[in-house]
Parts: sequence; structure tokens; C-alpha cells
Amino acid sequence: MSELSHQLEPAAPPAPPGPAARDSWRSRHRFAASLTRGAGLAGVVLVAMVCLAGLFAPLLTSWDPVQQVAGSQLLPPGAGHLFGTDQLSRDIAARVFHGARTSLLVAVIAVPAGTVLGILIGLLATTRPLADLITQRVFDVVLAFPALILGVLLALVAGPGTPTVITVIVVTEAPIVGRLIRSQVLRVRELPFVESARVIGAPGGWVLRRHVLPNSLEPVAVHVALAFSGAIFAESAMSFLGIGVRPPAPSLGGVIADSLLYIEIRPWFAVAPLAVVVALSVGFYLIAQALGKAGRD
Amino acid sequence: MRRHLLTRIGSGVLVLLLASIVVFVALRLVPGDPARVIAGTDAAPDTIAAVRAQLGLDHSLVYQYWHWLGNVLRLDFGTSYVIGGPIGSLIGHGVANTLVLTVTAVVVAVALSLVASIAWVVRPRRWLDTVLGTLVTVSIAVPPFVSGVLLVLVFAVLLPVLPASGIPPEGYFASLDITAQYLVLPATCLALPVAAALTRFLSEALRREWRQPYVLTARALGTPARRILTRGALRNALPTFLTVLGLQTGALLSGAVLVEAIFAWPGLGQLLTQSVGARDYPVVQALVLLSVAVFVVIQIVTDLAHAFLDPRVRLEGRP
Amino acid sequence: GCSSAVDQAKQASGAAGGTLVVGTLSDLTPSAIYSQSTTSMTIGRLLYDTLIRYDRATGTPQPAVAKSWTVSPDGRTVTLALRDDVKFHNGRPLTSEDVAYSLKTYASAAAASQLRPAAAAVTAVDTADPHVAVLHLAHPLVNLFDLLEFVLLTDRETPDQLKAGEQFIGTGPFKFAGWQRGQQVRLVRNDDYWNGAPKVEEVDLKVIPDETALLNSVRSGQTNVVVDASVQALTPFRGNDAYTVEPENIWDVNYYIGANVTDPALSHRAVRQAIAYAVDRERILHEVFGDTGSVNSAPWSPDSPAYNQELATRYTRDLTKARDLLTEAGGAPAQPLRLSYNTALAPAKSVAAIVQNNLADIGIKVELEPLDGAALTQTLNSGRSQLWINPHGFGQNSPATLATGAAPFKPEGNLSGYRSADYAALVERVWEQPDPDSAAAHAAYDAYTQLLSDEQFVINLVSTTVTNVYTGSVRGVDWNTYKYLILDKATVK
Amino acid sequence: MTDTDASLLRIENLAVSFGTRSDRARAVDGIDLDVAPGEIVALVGESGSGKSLTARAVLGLLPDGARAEGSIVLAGTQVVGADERTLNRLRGGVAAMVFQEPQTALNPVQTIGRQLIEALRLRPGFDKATARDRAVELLRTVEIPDPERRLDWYPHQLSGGQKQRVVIALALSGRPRLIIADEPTTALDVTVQAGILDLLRRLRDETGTAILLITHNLGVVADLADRVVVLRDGNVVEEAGVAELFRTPQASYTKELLAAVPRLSTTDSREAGTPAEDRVVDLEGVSVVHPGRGRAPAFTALEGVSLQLRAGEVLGLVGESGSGKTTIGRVALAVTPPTSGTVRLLGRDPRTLRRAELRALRRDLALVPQDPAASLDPLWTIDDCVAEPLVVHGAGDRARIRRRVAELLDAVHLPAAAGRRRPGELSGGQRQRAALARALALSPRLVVADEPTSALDVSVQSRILELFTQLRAEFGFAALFISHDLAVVSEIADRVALLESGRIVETGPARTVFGSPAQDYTRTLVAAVPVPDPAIQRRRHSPSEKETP
Ligand SMILES: Nc1ncnc2c1ncn2[C@@H]1O[C@H](COP(=O)(O)OP(=O)(O)OP(=O)(O)O)[C@@H](O)[C@H]1O
Ligand SMILES: Nc1ncnc2c1ncn2[C@@H]1O[C@H](COP(=O)(O)OP(=O)(O)OP(=O)(O)O)[C@@H](O)[C@H]1O
Ligand SMILES: [Mg+2]
Ligand SMILES: [Mg+2]
Repeated sequence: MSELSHQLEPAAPPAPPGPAARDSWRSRHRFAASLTRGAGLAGVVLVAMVCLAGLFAPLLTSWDPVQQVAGSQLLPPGAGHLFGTDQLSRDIAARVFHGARTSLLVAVIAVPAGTVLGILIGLLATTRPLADLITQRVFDVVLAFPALILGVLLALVAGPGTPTVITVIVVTEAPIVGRLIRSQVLRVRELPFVESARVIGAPGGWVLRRHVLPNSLEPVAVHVALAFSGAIFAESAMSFLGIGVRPPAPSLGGVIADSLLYIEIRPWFAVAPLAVVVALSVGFYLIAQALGKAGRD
Repeated sequence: MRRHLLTRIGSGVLVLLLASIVVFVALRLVPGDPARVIAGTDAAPDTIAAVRAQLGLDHSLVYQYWHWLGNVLRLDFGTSYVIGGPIGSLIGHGVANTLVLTVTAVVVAVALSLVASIAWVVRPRRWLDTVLGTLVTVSIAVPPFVSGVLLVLVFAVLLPVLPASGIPPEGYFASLDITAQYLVLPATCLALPVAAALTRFLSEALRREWRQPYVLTARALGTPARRILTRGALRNALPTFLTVLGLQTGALLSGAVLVEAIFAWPGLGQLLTQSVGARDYPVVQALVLLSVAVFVVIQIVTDLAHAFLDPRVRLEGRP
Repeated sequence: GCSSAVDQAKQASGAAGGTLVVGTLSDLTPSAIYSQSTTSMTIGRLLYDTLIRYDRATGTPQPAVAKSWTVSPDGRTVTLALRDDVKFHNGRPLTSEDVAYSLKTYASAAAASQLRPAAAAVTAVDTADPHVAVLHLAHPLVNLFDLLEFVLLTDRETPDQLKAGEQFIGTGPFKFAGWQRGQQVRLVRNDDYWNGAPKVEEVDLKVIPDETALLNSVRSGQTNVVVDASVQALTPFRGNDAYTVEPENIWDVNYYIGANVTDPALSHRAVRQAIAYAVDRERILHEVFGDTGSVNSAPWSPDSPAYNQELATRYTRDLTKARDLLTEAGGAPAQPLRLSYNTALAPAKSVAAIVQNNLADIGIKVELEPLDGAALTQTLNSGRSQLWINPHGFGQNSPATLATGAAPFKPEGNLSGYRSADYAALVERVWEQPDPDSAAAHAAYDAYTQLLSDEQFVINLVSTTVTNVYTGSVRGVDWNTYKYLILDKATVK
Repeated sequence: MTDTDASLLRIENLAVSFGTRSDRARAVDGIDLDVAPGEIVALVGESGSGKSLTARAVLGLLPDGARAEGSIVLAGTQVVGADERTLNRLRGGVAAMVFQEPQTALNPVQTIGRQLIEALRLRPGFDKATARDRAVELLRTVEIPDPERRLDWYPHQLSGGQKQRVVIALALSGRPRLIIADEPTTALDVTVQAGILDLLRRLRDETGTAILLITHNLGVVADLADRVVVLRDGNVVEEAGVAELFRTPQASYTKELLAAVPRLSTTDSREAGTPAEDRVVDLEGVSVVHPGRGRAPAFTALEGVSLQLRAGEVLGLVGESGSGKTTIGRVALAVTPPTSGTVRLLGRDPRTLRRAELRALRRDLALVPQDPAASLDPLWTIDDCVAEPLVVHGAGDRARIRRRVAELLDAVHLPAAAGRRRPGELSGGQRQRAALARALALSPRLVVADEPTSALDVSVQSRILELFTQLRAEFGFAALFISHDLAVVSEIADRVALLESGRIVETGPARTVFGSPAQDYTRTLVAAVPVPDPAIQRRRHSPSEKETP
């Protein structure tokens, strides 16, 4: 054997992170860059605005979100109350800003949790026929249940509240991601470049992590873009049905649900919470889209 | 292929069975007692006991399940605790209404998403991208209960051009234009989020196809872009599309619950919420079973469609 | 060439003498026909008759199927003379047997009727004369006429069909013509009605379970009448000539805070009184009920014989008194109290929020527990509840009806777990008054009300009523003292 | 159309650039080119010199992010900056294109018949039936056997060469006045290649179709072209009539190119390798049958193949497209298991190995895939693709691997900048070199090189082959060298095996087999190899020796 091949003996500690790490650095850079311009930036600005509003809610409005001031029911926006007051004489601005915290918290916990869970289970499904059979049937059962009914039943059993909302979103999110991942993996696994990685003797885990998974993530990324908006919607829908965040804690969905009864006579009641929900969903969407684009290029 | 189908059906039955157990147990874990609902708040304990006995709720859970399952296998879903009457006919009415609504919504959603995605991919203009993207997001971001309320307010109340709620009084086939007017608002409301989701996935899939070399071949032959997309690329993108559509059926049923309430559409969604509220066990069980069955069937159909659409699968039975 | 669905719907419901479309939130529950429920309130007096009818202005009983009656001096025998021209929808004439059957039905446990105790006090019915029913009572019944207005005369030959919702045979002004479950009930005019055929040919009950949708259906002309709309939703209808907004003047919707006296935190009377002093009833009345009704710290509606001005206004917001009472009881409960309410009742949600806020002012921490109707009932009956917001009824008639039949008040097994020999004796005393208007009776009512007022296991807040909306073309909608809809004389232009 | 201009296609000062305004890279930098009606112009040049981009620019089909400047006038219409509708009128009808990589040029879910018929129906005057007839005719023209039946086949049921022929048929469907053929015969074996070249010539002669031919095969150029344009680094370095160019090349690069052309050597001037005794590959009676699933009948891809490869030996595998060359390669890499027969790799039967052992075995095996475009992960940079085997087998730390990758890229003559791009951003030849670098990364003991130079220009090819030889000498790896280019095989292989329909029909030392073929089939093959000498080629085609002045 020549000297070159001697050099190549695995004397050094095996499998250094080498080029992969470099790649991830570069992609991180690319992803970060994609958020500093165009639509990505707009998304960041939108979400950041809502985040900041939630974070600095006490500075933006001096009211407590659950404080009721007798005699100031359904006041229009004005000096004392930025967005007016609600049917229980509470400051809408305070409720919206604090509600945004809740909605953000729900989205930021539930979606990644559901996605990761879905990816793990989806991958598990592709390993063995039996695992596939079981996970697929479990997914079927979960997916086949209308999500709302799942939510209603869960809320009835566990009681309403933020953890219930998060659980419902995770439980309904995971199977969708799992399905997507599974079908993508089955497809990508057959592509020539995956075979070419196997041919060089790459272990199964490596092939999965480095080739199959990254090339399978595109539809998942698209889905996740929607899922953030979906989570915010799910929270609102559950609050609308009275199974969301436990009152009197504010949540965007709760404020919207309250406002709908007055949509005609006090239209401004609905404006602020709806604007924030739309801003959040659009923001999340733009971010996810920008990241997706960055991942593709 | 046939063996594949048989295993799919087998697993479908398994799913139904699992789901039936889940719903049966979950319902009984939920606090609230149908007997109390029927007897009313003011009822005395002996009244409630009498009602419980009448409903057969005094037996053990296993016995109740076994008994119910046995009946279901004979296609007897029992009678509604609250509204009375055999569940078969109860659901029968709702099924037709929900079917009309959801199928219309699916058709609208599919049509909208096809048009939007093809336009989106064929003419990759920045402004169109942004406008469509934002529209798509907003229609996801604004939940049906909000869009529904707004739609009704504008089109049925402020400028009353469309009926606010309900189904055509003389049936769907008496006069198609009347039917259409009744359907417009609820179907739009139900279709929008589905259309938005489909558009996202479809346009993404089409864009991926658009980067394939065969598209270049077709373009080099002078094939107009729209034709390439509709003839070739769309078909390649269809499996993804179908999968997403299949998954959206669950969302559709959930959406139907909200939309039917807002538009007073007497379908299964309404029946379902009412029955959950009243702890009308047999009705909820039957409805969940039905929706699971629909889902299972859709999955099998999607599967077959997949196989049919991809010759590599059809001819060689690869996954 | 395109016809408008909007115009079509308006025409169908607005035709002269034509169809009256009543929108309702929930569908029929046939088995609930014997209790005061949505079912009995919508179809009870349309399909069936009652023996007497209260004149709501004076509170005196008027003849209906019973054209006259005599009560024996000991109050234990009641002789009802029945009209001889009353026929069931299937043509069978109504006899005293039917009266006996109906009373017996209401006395059974399965009927789940709130007036079951009163019906059970009827020990026997003498049916020797088909047109005279002689009721033998176990004891004098102060709420006899409450019972006679409550009991619907149902057909004794088809109880099973009634339970299954297949046949609704009565003697009432309308005949059952079909039920699409979950959607609508069709009733047609009974041309042979003994009191003269109604004006409208048909009444349709449309089930629209969402409140906003229900009200929109009136506005888009798809329904003519909506019964029991929440005050918040009514604003757009007010001051609009196209609609009539009419509160039913039966002030028997009494929102109260229930307190579980078996719970250590609430077992001390002073705590409950402190709560009663802490709540801002005026605000609740104004903000939640739009000033429809009155603040009330007693269960009686202003036209009830038991109404007592002093006790009705005994508790008004007074934080000093409330705090003093709390101190007397050893301070506010250490743990937050659970306040349950029914999420399906929009007012309950708001009342709960206000109560939570009010109680915070005296240092009582409250956690809201939103539950759906079924779960709330379960919680209340389980004895695990602490505080809850709910409405109770039956404050409008004889106090005995409430005291014996309403779940929060029953001497045995009430929702608060309140038990005392005094209380049971007082209820007995109220119930067995032979003459509801006698001084003795009034003394008994006052004693009973005083006890309730002192004990505060039911902390009454406001008395309000149900509000209906009609399109401008509708006239003559009426109801009985239990809010059973009466359309005998209703018209729709 | 009546263009006063004599040329059908006139390209003036064409530049194609990539990237943003600030970070602009010019891939094509001021090319001038003319094609007259009925003329065959060959575009040759270094891989990555901008041939494909020029061709795509003519039809307005540049990849995303590319920008064309300058002027391209096609049949009197300006193409640069034209809108889609104008372009669509030109595409297919005036000019058609045959793309470089046939594997993916067809829609996988449509039958080839449908794709042909669709293309035909874009033209006026075709209804379904006539389009179908014409489609059959076109398939027959490109020598697809049994065309009526093949109409209903899907692309994946065809061999690479067959696919390429379908792509050519597609290009012909609109009876274009100009065919732009980007490496049209890359994937074809010489006999089919000869057929295609005949076909193109016939087209020109009979219908006056002009052809812009992009190829690196100077034999093909000599065979077909009237005029030759030589590109390098996005510039035209020389342009001349074919005979003149071959006779008296002016530019030094042209000279270099011509010198590098491999010739089918039939005289045994080189000493035969001295193969060691240990067998790297040992196939014994191997058959591979693709089971017929669904409606597809079972297909025997290999039948009773026995083959030995000793360490350090290069076995050339030749044979027509679809004869099973790739399949043998896959068997030898333990990717495709044989249906029957035994396989021993480095003395071990891969079927008896456990997973870890198989992985260890794979360290010593390497593949240069036939289709590098699909074999490189589209999300990875070239650097990472090349480094992957090193990382997987833990061959040193980060810095060392990086150094090694740089060495490898340099060895295959890829610029370091290419390493930071993704496969989609490279030219076909660059991708192929990247694949080669990746295969050689671990100094394997067996290399299966499946058409490793098919997309390379001759100068790079010769350097690559040199490198290959050199590395072989250094590491002593054995190689299964699959190629349809008999000249290349004759240069590099110690022995050749000739495949026909899954069977080995002739085997022996390269010079012997090509010099004195024993089989008719071999003789046909050898005769079909185009010689890089226009004079000889012309004589071969025209018995009347009608020479162009
Ligand atoms: N999408 C792209 N992005 C960036 N650079 C590209 C892209 N496509 C091609 N290039 C670069 O443009 C140059 C010319 O590419 P082109 O495909 O025209 O080469 P070629 O002459 O056809 O080579 P070959 O003979 O190898 O096919 C190459 O250096 C290539 O790396
Ligand atoms: N999965 C498969 N199912 C059925 N037939 C197949 C399959 N893969 C390859 N074949 C057939 O096996 C035969 C040999 O294929 P192979 O790829 O080995 O040809 P090749 O000699 O490499 O041809 P080319 O020079 O065109 O690449 C071909 O006829 C091909 O159609
Ligand atoms: Mg090229
Ligand atoms: Mg091959």
C-alpha cells in the first residue's frame, strides 16, 4: 500500500464532524441571511413586533389584562384604552398583548414538538414493516378523528387550559408530519444518490441523517410554515368553543371569540385581536417560506 | 396489487376497531352523564337511576362495548339517547347535507388551488408570489368562525344577497341556482383553509417538477408552460396532492363542525357537537366511526390512485 | 332568469296566513316533554293543552280544558269539570281518564318533572264521569294550579311513540306533521281546535344551534321568531322597525351563585354572606343583562306571592360588611375557590368573570372552571363543587313549586348539600297551605325566604327573563307562566 | 419565412452570466457563431466552457439565475429578451434540442408514445390517429425496435440509449429547421451512435435541416460536421471548416485537443499488465432476472456471466446499450444480488456478510456512476460529496480531509471554486469528474467506472485517463471500465469483455479483440467507431467520394 493510503487509516478518532459541520455552518449562515432581506425580513418584523408587544405589554398599556373597571364596558378606542374595552370592562389592548404571549407560547411549543415527534415516528415507520404497520394504524386513528372532536374530548377529560391546547396540536400535528416524512423517505431512499452513499459503505444512520432526511424535509417545511398559522388558529378555535385557554387568562382566540358577538355594533373590538392573529400567521409564514427558499438554493 | 388492497382493507378494519375502542372509552371518561342530561338538572337521584337503567348504562363497560359492537356489526347503531329515533336514519339526513357541503368545498378548494398554483408557478413574478402567498396565509390565519361571521354579516345581513343559513328549503335538486346560493357562503368558508393548504403543497410540488429536466425537454419543443404543467407536471405532483387532500379530510370534518354551526347547516358536524354536549354516546360513537370509516376509505383510494398514477408502481408494484 | 334564495325564503315565511318559522337553539328531546325544558317550552303548548291557564296579569287561574273547578274546604279534594269538546288529534275525545293518566305520568320518576312532588301528592283521580275528574290529594297543595298549568295532557295510548319521537298526539292547536331530526319540526293547524283554529296554517321549528346564526336567520328573513336570545346579541335589532324585541315578562330566570355548604371553605354562613355582600349585582344587571330585569337577593320574581321587597334588596354591594363577615368567619379561604359555570350559557360566563373580580376585592381568590352543561350537572350532583353560577327557575309562581321541585332548593339532596330540620319543616309548611293567598300562607313564605336569605347557600343575583325577537310581520305571540310558547292567536303578515 | 440573412442562426457577442449584480460570474463571454440553413456546425471545447449554455440560450432556456446579453437571431427573430410566446413559436418548430442527459429528459409517468403524440399535436395538422402513426414512424426513424408496442412503454422500461433515441425522436417531431444536439450520442454505443449520426446526416441531406452539434467526440465531429467552432473558457478560440481544422489547427488549444484524441489502437504496443493472482471479482454463472411485476414480463438482464478480475487489472466492458454493462457493475458492487450464480468480491461472498462486514467491504469498492447528475446529493456541495467517503470511514481529521478533497479535485482537474457549488450548478463534465474524485477518495481496490468519461472533452478525458492509469499503477486497484467508446477502452483496458443481450460474447486482451475480432458483432462495433479524420469518415459514408471543397 502506498503512503497516501496509510495516511488514510483511521488512526485519528473516527467520524469527525468535518465537512458536515462546515456545511451546517454555511447553511446556518444562509438561513440567517435569508431572514435579513425581502419577505423573510418582513416576516421577522411582523413576528418580532408581536413578540415585543407581548414582552413589553406592561409598558404599552398600564392595564392589567384581567382587571375590570366597573362602568367602562365596551368603550371605543380612545385615550384611556388604546383599543377600547371589552364586554367585561377590561382593556382590550392589555388582553390582546398578553393574549399574544399565550398564542405565541402555544405555537412555539406545540409546532416544534409535534414536528419533531412526527419526524421521529415517521422515521421509525420506515425501519421495519411491523413498525410501519403499527405507526400507520395509530396515525390513522388519530387523523381519522376530527381534530376538533379530539380537542373537545381531551378538553372535557383533562379540563381546558394551555396544556390541553398544546397537547391537541401536538397530537394532531405529529401524524401529519409523520406521514409526510414517511412517504418522502420511501421515495428519496430509492434515489440514485442514496444508493451511491450506501455503495461507499456509509452506515444506515449516516445515510438517513445526511441524505435521506434533508432531501425529505421540503414538504415538511412547507407544512410547518402552515402549522404555525394553524396552531394559532387551533388555539382560537378551541377558545371559541370554550375549551381553550382557561378564562379569565387572555388569549387571542378568546378575545376574538368575545368580539364576534359585537362585530356589528362594536366592530373595533375585533380589529386588534384579528390584526395580531393575521400578523402572526403571515409573519410565521413568510419566515418559513424564506427559510424554505434558502434551504433549496 | 390485490394482495396490497386486501392488507389495506384489513388494516382499515383494525383502525376502525381501535377507533371504536378509543371513542367508547374516551366518552365514558368525559365527565357528564347522559342520564342526567336527559333527566335535567332538577331531577332526583332515583329519576336518574331509572333513566340509566333504561339506557342500559348500568351494565359493565365491557358488556356495553361488546353489546354495542355486536349490534354495530349487524349495522344497528342503536337509538339516540336524547333526540330519540334510530341513529341510522338520524345520520342519514346529516350525511347527505354534510356530503353536499364538504364535496362542494373540496371541489372549490381543488379548483382554487389548481388555478392558483399553476398561475403561481407558470408566472413566477415577485408580486404575484407575495400577493398569493399572503392571501393563502390570511385564509389560513383567519379561522372559519371568523371568516364565516364576516361573510354572513356582509352578504346576508348588510347587503342581503345570499341566505344567511340553512339548506335549500325544497331540497338540493329543486332549483340548482337556489342551491348554489345556499352553498356559496358555507362552502367558501370551509374551502378556504383547505384550498390554501393545497395551494401551498401543490405549488411547491409543481415548482419541484418544474426544475426537472423533462420539463426542459418539453419546453424546448415549444410546449406552452401551462400545458406542461397540466399534462405532465401536474400528474407527477398529484401523489403529493392526493396525500395532502386525503389528510385534509380530517380537517374538513373539523371545519364542518364550525362551519355548520355558523351557517346552521344541519349536517353531521352539528349533530356531533350536539351529541357530545348531551353525552349522547351512541350518536357520537356512530359518528366517529363513520368519520373514521370515511377516512380509511379515502386513504385506500388515495393509495390506489397513487399506484394508478405512477406507472413505476402500477407496473412493478414498487411502493 | 336567476331566482334569489333570499326573496324565496322571505316569501315562504311571510305569506298571509302562512307559515310561522320559529328558530330555536336546540332540537326536541321527546323524553324531556314532561319537565320544563326547551322541548316543552317550544312544542308543549302548541301540541298539547293544560287544564287551566294563569292570567299572567293577575296571577289567577283561568279555565282551559277544565272549564271550572271546586276545591274542598280541607283542600284535599279537587273537582275539575272538563270541556266535552276537546278531542285528540287522532279524533279521540278527551276524558277524565286522560287527566288521570297525565297526572300519573308526571308523578313517575322517569318523567323527570320538576312538579313531580306536586303530582305525586295526587293520590287518586276519580274518573267515574268522563267529563269530571276528581283529584284526591295527600295534603293541601298550595301550588295546585301551578301543577294544573304545568301538566300537558298527552295521549295515553301512544306514550312509547312519544318517547321515540314518532307521534306527538295531543289536543292542542297544532298537529304534529313531521320531524327531521336535528333540522326542523313541522306542525300544522288543528282546524278542530276547541278554542278556535289558530290563524297560521303551519308552524315550523328550525333548529339553529349557534346563537349568532340563529339571530342572523331572523335578519335574513329565514325565521320569524327567535325565542330566548341573549341580550348582547340583541343590540342590532333594537330601534329597528323591522323587528320586535320583546322580553317575556316572566321574571323567573334567576342567576345565582351556588355554594356547597359541605365544603369546609364554605361551611361557615358568614363566608357565604360575605360573598353575597361582595358581588356587584347592579353591574351584573347592567353589563350582562342590559338592565333587563332587576337585582334580587331572593329567589322570587317580583310578581310571585312570596316576593318580599326587603329581602330582595337585603344584599347590596358593601365591601365593609363583607370584610367584617369574613373576619368573623376567620378570614378568607386559604385556597382559591373553584367557580364553575356552563360554557354554553353566555351570561353565566360573564357573571362568573364579574363575580371573580368582585370577590378578589375582599380577598377571596377564585379560579374559574368552565364546564359544558353535562359536566356541570355532574359536578353539581357529585358534591365536589364549591361555587357555581347557574340560573334557576320557578321563582314566578307559588313558592312551593320552587321549594319542592327546583334542584338548588329541595330540602332533600339540594345542590348545596344544605340540610336542616328547620328548613324541611318550613318547606312542608309552605307546601301544605290550603289557601295560597291567606295571611298564614304569606307568613310561611316570609319565614322560608328569611331562612334562605340568612343561610345564603343560594346567593341570588338578578331576576331576568327570556327575550324574543320577531320580524315585524309577526303578531300575537304569547306564552304561559312556564314560558311555553302559545301561538293560538299569532299571525304573520 | 424569408430572411434576407443567409444564416439560420446568428449569435453575436453572446454573454451568459450568473449571480447577482455585485457577484457576477460570466460563464459565456462573447461568443459569435453562425449556422447557415442545411449546415452542420460542431461546437467543441473543454468541458465547462459554455457549450450547453450557448445552446440553451438559443432557445431561451437558460437555467434560473442566468442572464443572456448580446444577440441571438434565430430565423430572423431576436431571441435574447424575447417573451415566452415568441420563444414557443420558435421552439420545436424552428429549432429543437436534444439534451445532454437523457436519463431524466423524459417524463417518468407518461408513456413515450404519449409524450411523442403530445409534441406532435402541438403542430398543426395532427389529430390523434395521424399523430400516433407519425410517432411510430419517428420511433422507427431512430431505430427503436418494435415501435408500435414501445409506444405504450414508460421511460423507465427503456435502456439509456433507447431513451436518448426517444429524445431525438421528440426533437424531430416538429420538423425543425435547426436541431441543437447537446452530446446526442453520449449514452449510445458505437453502433447506435453510427446509426444516429447517419440519421442526422440524412436529415440534413434530405430535408436541409441545419444542425448545431455539441460534442467532445472528435470522431463524431469528423464524421458529421461541416464547420467546427472551438470554445474555451466561454470564448471562441478557433473556427474553421472541418477538414481544415483537422489538417491545420491554428490555436494551441485545438492542437492540444486533437492530440488528445484516443484512437482505437489495434496494434499491441503496450506491455500487458501483470495481474496478480488474487481475484478481486469473481463472477460464476451469474444471471440477473428482473422479475416481471404487474403487467411487465420478467426480463433477463444477465445470463450466465462468468468473469474474473484480478487485482490491478482493468477489464473493459463494452457492448450495445441495454446489453447489461451497468448490471454487471452493480453485481460487482454487491448492489444488485444475482438471481443465480455466485459472486465473490475480494474473496468473500457478499450475501454471507453481516452489515458491518459489508460496510467494511464497501470501503474497498467504488463506483463512478453512469449518471452523476442523479448520483450526487443535490443538497450537498461538491466538496462534501467528495469528502463523504473519507468522513464515513473516518479517514483523518477535518483539516486532513479538506486537504485530501482539494488534492482529489485537483487530480480530476476541477477548479477549487467548483467544490463549493452544488451538483446542479456544474456542467455535465464537471459533475462526472466530481463523481470520479469521490470514487477515488478512499483508494479502493475495485473501481467500477460506468462511462466515466462520456461527458468529458477529449483533452480532459485524456488527462483523466492518464490519472486513472497513474492511480491504478499507484494503488493497484482493479477496474471494471464500462464504456461504449471503444477507443478509450482500447487505450485503458488490459482485457475486454463484449456483451450482447446479457451474455459475454467475446473476451480477451483489448488489442486482440479489437485488432482481430472473432465475432461478427465485434466486427460491426469496431467498424462503427468514427475515426477522428474527416477525410476517412467521408470516404466511409460516400462510395462516390463526394468531397466538399
Ligand atoms: N446553474 C448554474 N449556476 C452557476 N454556474 C453554472 C450553472 N450552470 C452552469 N454553470 C457554469 O457555467 C459554465 C458553463 O457550463 P456549460 O454547461 O455550458 O458547460 P459545457 O461546455 O456544456 O460543459 P460540458 O461539456 O461538461 O457539458 C460551467 O463552468 C458551469 O459550472
Ligand atoms: N429494474 C429493472 N427492471 C426491468 N428491467 C431492467 C431493470 N433495470 C435494467 N433493466 C433492463 O436490463 C437491461 C440491461 O440494463 P443495463 O442498465 O445493464 O444496460 P447497459 O448495458 O448499462 O446500457 P446503457 O449503455 O444504455 O447504459 C436493459 O435492457 C434494461 O432495460
Ligand atoms: Mg454541457
Ligand atoms: Mg448503463
